[in-house]
Amino acid sequence: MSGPTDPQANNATGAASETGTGVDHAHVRPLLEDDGSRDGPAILTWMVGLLLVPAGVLLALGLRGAADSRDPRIPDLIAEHLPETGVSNPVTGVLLNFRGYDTLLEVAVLVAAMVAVWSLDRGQRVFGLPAGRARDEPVLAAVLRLAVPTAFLTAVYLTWLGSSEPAGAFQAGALLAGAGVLLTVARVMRPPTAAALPVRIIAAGGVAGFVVVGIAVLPFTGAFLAYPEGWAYPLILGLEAALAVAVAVILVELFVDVPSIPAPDSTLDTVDPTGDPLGRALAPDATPPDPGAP
Amino acid sequence: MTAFLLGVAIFLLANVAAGLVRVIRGPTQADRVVAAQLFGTTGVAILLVLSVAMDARPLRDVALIFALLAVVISVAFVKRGWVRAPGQPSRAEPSLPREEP
Amino acid sequence: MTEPLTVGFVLDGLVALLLVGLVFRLLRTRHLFEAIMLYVAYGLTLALAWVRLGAPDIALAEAALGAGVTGALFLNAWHRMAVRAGADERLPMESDP
Amino acid sequence: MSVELMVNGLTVVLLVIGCFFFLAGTVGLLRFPDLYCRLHALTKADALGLGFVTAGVALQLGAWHEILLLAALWLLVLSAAATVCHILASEALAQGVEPIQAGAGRAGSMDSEVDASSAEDGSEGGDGARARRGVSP
Repeated sequence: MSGPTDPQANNATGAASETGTGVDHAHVRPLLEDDGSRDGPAILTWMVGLLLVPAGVLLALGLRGAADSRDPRIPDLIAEHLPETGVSNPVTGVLLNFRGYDTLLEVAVLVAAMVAVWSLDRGQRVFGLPAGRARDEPVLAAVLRLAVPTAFLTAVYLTWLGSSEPAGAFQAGALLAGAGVLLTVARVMRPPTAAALPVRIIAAGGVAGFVVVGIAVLPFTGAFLAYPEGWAYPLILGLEAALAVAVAVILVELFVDVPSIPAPDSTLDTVDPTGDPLGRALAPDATPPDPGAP
Repeated sequence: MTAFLLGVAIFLLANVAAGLVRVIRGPTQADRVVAAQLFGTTGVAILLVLSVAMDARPLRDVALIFALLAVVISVAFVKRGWVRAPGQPSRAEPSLPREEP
Repeated sequence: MTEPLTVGFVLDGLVALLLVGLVFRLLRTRHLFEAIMLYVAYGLTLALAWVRLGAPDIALAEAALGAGVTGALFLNAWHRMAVRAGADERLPMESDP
Repeated sequence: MSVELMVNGLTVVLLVIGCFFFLAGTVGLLRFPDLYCRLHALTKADALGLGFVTAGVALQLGAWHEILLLAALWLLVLSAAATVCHILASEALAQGVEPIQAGAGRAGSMDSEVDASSAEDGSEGGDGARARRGVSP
């Protein structure tokens, strides 16, 4: 609808320099203004859309081919061996028994993501305020008292349900994480960062549990993650519980550990439109960009 | 009965699709959040109706998750996302009087 | 599943149309806040699509992640960008020891 | 046989009433002039509509623990909707979003925020007019 020489963007910049907010951010500002009238260049969207059509057709053809070439014995094989997995939900049976490696690596990826976000931490915390602020908002506090215990109960239920019906540890973990995010933004809870030892222990608990169980069953069955007969159900349930808690803690940490907001006049983290934003931000003695510079 | 229940689900989904116009048109951020909230409530209704129509009990678990988490976005928005974008009237200075073109 | 074929087909078609329409608007808009809200709506619609495909466990995960965690993460990032661009900072900050 | 027919009929009636309230909520969301009115339409009408839908669905289930779960679900949505309405409205008021008041000369304003910003930078008259056209076709 509007090109790069957007009169509104220029106008907003002028307004900002009048109010004295300082740094020129004309490239960010149009994205944040709240009139919803600016659309991206239409031609780009249409090009992307047109590119996606053949991709979709190819995908559909591929799926069709895959459906034709799929080994018809697999569903029967799973159904036949399902009693050995210790659970009656085939998805859980495949994920935690037949293909435990997959799940182990999935959780490892989540832990790696948490470490990556944590490494961006610059010592300032977004959610650093003391807890207890929700008392200022009795209505919000009341609904939290209702919703958060319900979410916790539902998460336990989903974890347990995963052995027999469609549900499981990841779903429960995501739900717990939602409750944790709610508590965090409502400032009831002051979540520790990933630097805290308990957080690290719990987050690693999912992977560690998998590895420990996998090695512990080695003497009995001779294979990594091959559960001994009769032990499959309790082992899977325990692993699921550890997974749920680990996923929840990791997801909340992803929310908590995002690099915090710089103070508006901070030289750290100031985007310099003319230079490399990253290099600028990391340089310890970077000078603030001159607002008057072109 | 099943056809009727599915018809109800179609009606509710069309309702949501119409409500999404508010997300696109705004004009304030809060209006967009309210429209997203509509999706939470109506989604619960759709899932409940579908759980009977498709005879699938797990859908009621999905509805429970919708209900529990519908509030997260709104609270996160009020507590976290609602910043005054540059150029918007501020708390201190009330919005300018409207001028008819 | 003993539902009449045509009514179910209309419902599935509506879900699919809604998904495509949401994605189209998501790609077209340059308004970030609108995009975040559309993404949340997209996650919920996708959960409905998984339900119709008979995968309620994936619908559970999609609803919990799309509606709860990812939307809040994006709002967080949006807040950060807005503050950087000079909007009012509403939350006082505190440095970690 | 007759009991089943009655239960089904009651379900149909409850679901139709629920659909009506959902429709009312959506119409309010689209047509009401400002944020406060829209919040009112959405959180009240939709919660009530969900109540009717829940009752209709509960009739079809019959097992008491399922009905208990549905009742808890509705109460949860009800309290969540009320809370969301409250915190959004109070925060909007604190942020200076002005409610439209009857007889204050703003009755025609469908998109007060757009109009306010258009008065500020003077370049949005076209978009504001387009939005208004969209509201009242």
